[in-house]
Amino acid sequence: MFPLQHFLYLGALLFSVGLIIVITKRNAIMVLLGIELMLNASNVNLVAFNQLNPSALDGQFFALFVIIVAVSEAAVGLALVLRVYHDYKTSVPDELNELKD
Amino acid sequence: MEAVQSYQSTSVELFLLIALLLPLLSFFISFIISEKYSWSVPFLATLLLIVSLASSIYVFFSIWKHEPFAAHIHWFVIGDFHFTIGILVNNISALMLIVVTGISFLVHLYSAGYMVGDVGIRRYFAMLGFFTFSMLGIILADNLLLIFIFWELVGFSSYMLIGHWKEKIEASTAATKAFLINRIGDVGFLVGLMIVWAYQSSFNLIELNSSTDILSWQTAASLCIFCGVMGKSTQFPLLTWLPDAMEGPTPVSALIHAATMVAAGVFLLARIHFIFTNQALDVVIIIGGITSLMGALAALAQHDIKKILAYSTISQLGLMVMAIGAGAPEAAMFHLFTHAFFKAGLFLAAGSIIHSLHQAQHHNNDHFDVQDVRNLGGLRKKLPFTFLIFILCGSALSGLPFFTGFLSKDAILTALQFWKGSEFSWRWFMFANGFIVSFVTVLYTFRMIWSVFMGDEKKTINLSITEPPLVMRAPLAILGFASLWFIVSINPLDYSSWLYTGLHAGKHFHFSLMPIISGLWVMLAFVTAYVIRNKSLQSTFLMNNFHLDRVYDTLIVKPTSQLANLVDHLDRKWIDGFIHGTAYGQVILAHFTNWFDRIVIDGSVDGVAGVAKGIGSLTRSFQGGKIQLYIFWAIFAIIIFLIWLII
Amino acid sequence: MQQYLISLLIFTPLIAALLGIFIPAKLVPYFKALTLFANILQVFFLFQIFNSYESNGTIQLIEKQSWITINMGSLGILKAEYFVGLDGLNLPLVALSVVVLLIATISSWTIDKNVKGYFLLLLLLNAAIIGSFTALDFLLFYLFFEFMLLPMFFLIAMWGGARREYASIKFFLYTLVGSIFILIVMIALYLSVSDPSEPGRLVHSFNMLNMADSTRFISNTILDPHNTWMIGPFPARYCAFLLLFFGFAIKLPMVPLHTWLPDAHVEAPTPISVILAALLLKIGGYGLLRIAFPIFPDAAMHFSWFVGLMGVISIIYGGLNALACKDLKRLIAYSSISHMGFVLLGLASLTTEGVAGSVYQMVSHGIISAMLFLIAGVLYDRTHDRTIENYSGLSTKMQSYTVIVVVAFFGSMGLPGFSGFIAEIMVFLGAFKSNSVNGLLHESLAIVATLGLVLGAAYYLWTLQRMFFGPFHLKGGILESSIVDLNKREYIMLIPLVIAAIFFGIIPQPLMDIIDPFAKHFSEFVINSGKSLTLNP
Amino acid sequence: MNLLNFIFYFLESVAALSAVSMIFIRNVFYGALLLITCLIALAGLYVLAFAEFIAVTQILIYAGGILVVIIFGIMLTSKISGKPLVVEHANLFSGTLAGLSFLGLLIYFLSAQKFNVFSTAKPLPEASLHTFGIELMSDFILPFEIAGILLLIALIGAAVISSSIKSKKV
Amino acid sequence: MEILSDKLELIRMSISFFIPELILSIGILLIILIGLIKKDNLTILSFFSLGILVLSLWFGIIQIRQHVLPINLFVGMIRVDGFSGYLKILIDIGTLLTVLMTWRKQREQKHLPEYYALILAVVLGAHLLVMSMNLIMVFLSLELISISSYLLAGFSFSRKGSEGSLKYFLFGSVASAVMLYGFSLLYGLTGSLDFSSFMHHQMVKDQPLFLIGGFMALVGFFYKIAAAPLHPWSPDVYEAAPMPIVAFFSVVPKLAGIGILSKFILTVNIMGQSAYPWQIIICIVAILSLTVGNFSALWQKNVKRLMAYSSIAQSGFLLVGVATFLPQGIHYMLFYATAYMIMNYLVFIYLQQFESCGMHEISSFAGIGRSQPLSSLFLLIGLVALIGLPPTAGFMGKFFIFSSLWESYQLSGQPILLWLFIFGLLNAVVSLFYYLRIPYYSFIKSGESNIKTNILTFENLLGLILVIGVLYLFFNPGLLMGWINKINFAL
Repeated sequence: MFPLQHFLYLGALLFSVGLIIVITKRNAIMVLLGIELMLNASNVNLVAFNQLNPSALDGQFFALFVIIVAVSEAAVGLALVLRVYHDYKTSVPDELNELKD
Repeated sequence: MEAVQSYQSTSVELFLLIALLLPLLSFFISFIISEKYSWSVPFLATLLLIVSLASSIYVFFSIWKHEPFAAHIHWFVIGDFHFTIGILVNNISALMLIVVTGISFLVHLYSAGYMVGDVGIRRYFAMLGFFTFSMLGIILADNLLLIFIFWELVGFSSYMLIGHWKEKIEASTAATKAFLINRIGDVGFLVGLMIVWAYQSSFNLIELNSSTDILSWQTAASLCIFCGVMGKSTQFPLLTWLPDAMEGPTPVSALIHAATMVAAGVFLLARIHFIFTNQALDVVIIIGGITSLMGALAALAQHDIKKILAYSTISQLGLMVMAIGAGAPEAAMFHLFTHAFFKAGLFLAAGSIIHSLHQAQHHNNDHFDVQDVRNLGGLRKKLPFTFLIFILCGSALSGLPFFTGFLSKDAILTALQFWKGSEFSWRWFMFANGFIVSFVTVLYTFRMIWSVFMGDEKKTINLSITEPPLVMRAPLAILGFASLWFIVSINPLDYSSWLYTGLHAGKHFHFSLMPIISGLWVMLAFVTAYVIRNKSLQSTFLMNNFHLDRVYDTLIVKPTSQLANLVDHLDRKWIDGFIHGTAYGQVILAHFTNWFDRIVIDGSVDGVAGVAKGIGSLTRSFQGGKIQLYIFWAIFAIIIFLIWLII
Repeated sequence: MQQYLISLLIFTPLIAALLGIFIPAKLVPYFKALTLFANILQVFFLFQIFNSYESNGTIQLIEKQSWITINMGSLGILKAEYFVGLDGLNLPLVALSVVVLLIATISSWTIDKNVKGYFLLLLLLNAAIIGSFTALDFLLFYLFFEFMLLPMFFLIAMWGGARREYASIKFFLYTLVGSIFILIVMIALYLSVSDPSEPGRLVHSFNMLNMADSTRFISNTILDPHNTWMIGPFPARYCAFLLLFFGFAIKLPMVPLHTWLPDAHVEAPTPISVILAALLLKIGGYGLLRIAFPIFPDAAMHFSWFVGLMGVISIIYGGLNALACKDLKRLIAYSSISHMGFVLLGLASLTTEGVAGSVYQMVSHGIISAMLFLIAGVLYDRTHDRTIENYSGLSTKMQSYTVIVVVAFFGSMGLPGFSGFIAEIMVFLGAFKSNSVNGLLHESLAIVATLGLVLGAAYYLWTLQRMFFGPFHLKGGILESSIVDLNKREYIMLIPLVIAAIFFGIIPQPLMDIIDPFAKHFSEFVINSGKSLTLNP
Repeated sequence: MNLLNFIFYFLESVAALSAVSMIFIRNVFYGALLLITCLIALAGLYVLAFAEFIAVTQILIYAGGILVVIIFGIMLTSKISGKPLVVEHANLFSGTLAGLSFLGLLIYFLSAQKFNVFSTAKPLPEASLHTFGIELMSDFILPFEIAGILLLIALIGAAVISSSIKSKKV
Repeated sequence: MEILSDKLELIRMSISFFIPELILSIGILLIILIGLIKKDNLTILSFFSLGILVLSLWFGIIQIRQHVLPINLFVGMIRVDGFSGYLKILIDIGTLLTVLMTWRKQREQKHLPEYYALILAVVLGAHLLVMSMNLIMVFLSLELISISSYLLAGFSFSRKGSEGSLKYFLFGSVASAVMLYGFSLLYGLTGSLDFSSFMHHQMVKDQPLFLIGGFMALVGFFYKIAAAPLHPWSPDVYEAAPMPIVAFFSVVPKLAGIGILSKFILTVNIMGQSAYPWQIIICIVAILSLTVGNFSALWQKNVKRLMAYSSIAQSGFLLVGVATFLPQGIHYMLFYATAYMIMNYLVFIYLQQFESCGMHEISSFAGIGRSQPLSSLFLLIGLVALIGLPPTAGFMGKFFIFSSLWESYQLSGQPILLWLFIFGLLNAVVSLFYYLRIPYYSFIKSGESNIKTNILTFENLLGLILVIGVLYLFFNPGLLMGWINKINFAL
């Protein structure tokens, strides 16, 4: 068994990197990738934590469902990006500002 | 005051009520009667007043030198305290009853002639009736609260009557001023009431009188009530309204601003004399002294015939107040009585001059100020009757022997003489003041009569002037007659007659030299006046007067004052200025508070609204439409939260 | 019918409003008739009430129906009732309301814009006013209290003058803040008291009488007088009292929480100004007398100097402001502020005279201010201009009007013979006496307050002088032909008020008979229980 | 164990490096490829953590599914505009601040945390898949079904959203 | 494998308590099928989705009437209890109203079958969310709601629609990723996904990571109920979405979110033994939401954005009920939720009606008080209820919530509760400004409006029912509170 903390550090790193990407990248698809990273960060955690209680597979199942959700999100997200691209001719989220105060 | 025992006397009660309520009835009738029948108002009102006068006379004779009459009914109850409406008639009030109904009757009669053709005649008589009622209320009321109520009501009727010619801006201004200054005094009166209530829980004069020991609150209470007197009886410093009040119809000036209402203060002081402590009386006499001197001096400098009389009234009231302060309410009441008649006579006589001249002007289409003595002169030929009355009443005012004024002034001077004590003290100045005032009184009275009736005719020379009608002459005659000495005392040199003994049952002070001294003094003044008359003809009189006033001013009022001015000017510039100043100050303050209201309070409300909007614009500034910034702010908030939570 | 009189009083206008919904908006006269009919019915019920009322210091004609009962589990039972009754405090105010509302309806005869909406709102307002005066259940009171806001808001905002929107929003805002303060305390209060109606169970009721009984507080609750719960550095009960005080003081209105009033008055249509001044302001005073003081007697005693001081400030400040006003209605509005200061002063004295004067002042001011606003309305109806400077010498053209104005002005400045005098003198006597009786107010307060009388005289007389006396002329493009004297309808509105103002000034006994037992009981109760609570915390 | 350790750290550093470099690259396409690298490395780590099934799913679904879709997306969105695939950075400071503070916070507390071991029983590799299946159909039947509905909805939704593009084009 | 068969038996038995959700799931499938077959018959679609909702509601009511005790279903994945049952009923009613609102403009709504399917999917997710006892279920059902919502937000098929949709998606994904990370930490600390078992893990109660995980999990819920600081998506999304969807968003996901939030917060609080100030967190979030919602709304000109901020503020009020940490507070929160649902729909029904006349901006409402008095009046009542003035349900709801808050303050003495109490109530004053702007324009401002007056419309009928509801809940809250009180809120 590998040190649990290392998995967790990796998870934290992925999470933070995902966050940075989400906030900084001026491209919707890139943001999507960041979100995927963040989801995977949780997966790393879940799988790692599952090692603490190997008799049950809760964590792994959770990870599985997270992957499924990630798929759906990616599908929906891409569809939305395409739609926005069609409407606005851009995929830069910042440039979508018809809706604002 | 005497020990009081109330007894049931139905006839006295009945006649009292008649005397009291008929003027009120007159008020209602005059008020309600339709425009068409307005000619009947003077008759009805005068008729009612005759009946009232008759009842008063009956009451007077039943009460005078008998037991006082007292009766009351419950008015309302609060907690354990009963507020009552009651009547207390003793000698003082019985005398006042006569004075008020009598002069009121005469003025009604006179007004029937004087006010003929006036559009507001119904209102005029209504308010006269209401005034009489209120005045009687003050006289008869048995408790301070009731007195205060009528006190304010006479102020109200005075307001209405001064402003009777409402189209005249001066009249309405004067009315407002009169009421306001009175209100200031009344506020003091009210505070006095509060003090009395707080310590005695009763307003009843009899109950208040029953506690013999001097209590600490009495000084404060009596001084506060004296504030009311200052307002009503035009004492320094609340005296400026009275000259202005001369804008009202002249009969009103006679009734209200000479004979009765302004004397109500003196009456009140006499009635509640028992409350006053020695300290309070000292204040009273000082105020009275100042007032009398200022009034007298100011009267010297006037040109308007009614204003001369007004200042004279102020001066005489000051004398009465001095008498009160000297512990001689009976002397004050005595002078009040005599003054009421001769001053009313003077006013009505002045009114008849004005009336006649106005009518003459009306015929000739000539317009000049008929009240300005400089425009008049030599009228003794054209108005002999009026001249006679003027002489009679003026002599009484001057205090010439064989006139009532001499007796009553003697009483006051005697009282002052005893009050001042044998040791020299500030009191001596007051005593001297009495003499000075009586001296000056002669001067201005003489000057007035001289310039109106003697000499050559000036602007009136082309006018065909006739004596006023009989309804106006009759009251004049009565009043002129009432200025003679035998009305009050058989002995023309001894004031302690039937009237004086009725006012003061105990031992009288007598200073046998006083009639002689005062007689001589008056004669001296008379001579002086005559001498000065010549100077005045050389038109330096006014200037001399200025110098004289300046001397008095530096001696008495403000030694350090370098501004040598007429007392008249002093009056206007300083006191009026002060009152105006406070009025302006008030208005400025009012504008300031208004501004404060709008800018600061509203502003702070708007400011709160602004802050709300500010918060709103802050909270929505995160809402710029950029989704990544949204995410950042949300994450940022989460981090802040986490850091705060953990650390 | 006897036992449902109050309900009849409250629900008559509601039923009328309900009926009115189904009348088509075109039938304008029907709405007027309907409202008038409801008002007259109310007058009839009022007579019945006076018939069966006995002045003995108790609450009478009580109606009690359970309204909301909710089991709150461990917190006990929440119980709100339909609980109404009348005593010496609210009977005069209810009577005043009925009369003023009737007059307001008559005064509304000239409304021609959206008549249906107007009269329906007026009826709703009517019910809310009567309801808040009679409710003895806090929640019920609060319901009516807040329910006044919306009709009032719309009545000002839809039928008002030029700046009506600003004024109505301001009115709404201020009053809502006040009512939120009250709500805060109401929530805290009902959770702190228990009702003995169901022994063995913890019942939280909104019964105001119950709240005023210090033994009913559940021990260790925040507002329990025997508990010294502090909110910050202040005792919780003091905070609660102050919240209530400010809540009602906004309504009163007390300086410096008053600025909604001049605006609301200036912009509101005449009948609404009348109702606002004559009735709505009284609810502030009523709330203090009914709720704030009896429920927190200890805090009331502790803060009475403050209450009195604020009263005096209101008196002086309102008077000064009135002096500076150029608009007739604004002037009257400020005079209202000044006069309502007397209510505070009298109340703060906690003497029988002061409290009786306070209640008397509410009634008296109700009568006189109604008159004053009607007067302003009469002029406004004719010329659509209320600027004082634009008029001069009106008395020559409008003689009867001038007579009424003089009566109203002098009544308002507290001339003896008018009801205001009795009220004010009682307040003064009470306030001055307070120091020697219970030591709550310093004498100087009463003395300073007397300046209000001078100011009152000053601004009224100055107005009279400027507008009514002097030579007749008009400015500001007012047509001379528009200046005509009072008509019959205006007489009908004004004369009863004139008579009432004079009647209660000369013969105070009938009203005092009703108020007195209350005032006596109130002042004794607050002083006694306040003292006992302060002595044994 | 040494080898395994090496593999573990290797995979970990690959995942970490590829993730971090995603921040710095400016081409979306490379970003997608880096993500694949990262995900595959993660799959390897999952194997080491006894989660073979997850590892397989990860590769199949992510590498095989999602990323293909994403790359399609990249192609589609870049084709029309004709712009290069360069991605600018916005909010660089704030984003970095947020990410790094999160990272610091998490690392700090993760390192300080002692995790409890709840059961020491070793999983049986051969029975794992079997158990997985059974649990999926018993304990996790509801999530399983819901996941199905979720996918269906996502599918339909994505279809509707993209179909509207066509309909608009025509 | 006895255990397995036991489990299967349990699962089989669970089905009978799962009928509403089953109906919804089948409904989703069927409606897609119907949409494929009968694409043009829109009325059938609406009818069908109505039918499904009515059935679901019916069984939901039966369920809540029959089962007073909580029952765990699907091996502890979800639990049927009174609390969730009640929220499910509210959710169903809300959706019903949404469908009715859609019905009025079904011709304008493109892709109606998918639209209804997505709505039903949200309802299903909401049902599951409020019943969830397991983090997996929470995550899945939340995502079900979210993904369907992302799609629904774009159903106006306009530029703005797609923009709002994408923004919603991006924000929501990040929020759920954060939540998921929190879940993973919680799982690691407790070794269990069943969050009701957290309270058996006493040792975690004072560990900072537990706080971090718990808070990150809460972020997801805050996002779902649009509570500050996770609110910025909502104005943009609301502005972009069709009106029925806006109404739907402001009620259904919010109720589901607040349901799971109140369950979750009580478990992480571990019966008050947690070392961390969960109560204060909720209080602060409530205060923030009230502030942001009310104050930002002051500036709005667009009706939908206004209502978005309003719903943020209303989340704050709902959170006040949760912040009491008392069972009674939760009950009152349910009462307020009911009232909120009714008044919110009342407002939205009329906003939709007026929107169809081309009124998007507040200023365009000028003068409709004259031309459409009844509608404006009902709208006014709805807005007054949202302000929380008597005599409306909104007042009673706030009154109850703040009562329990006071009680909570009395019990705990936490000053923040007092601040929340005062601040929350005073917020009504702020809200007055913007809520009254619509009636202000419609009644007071005069404006051109040439809309024909028709009193007997479907909206007015629906509105009347809701108005009666709003008033009834004020005058007799005892009835509803009686039902709510029967709910045994315990974990």
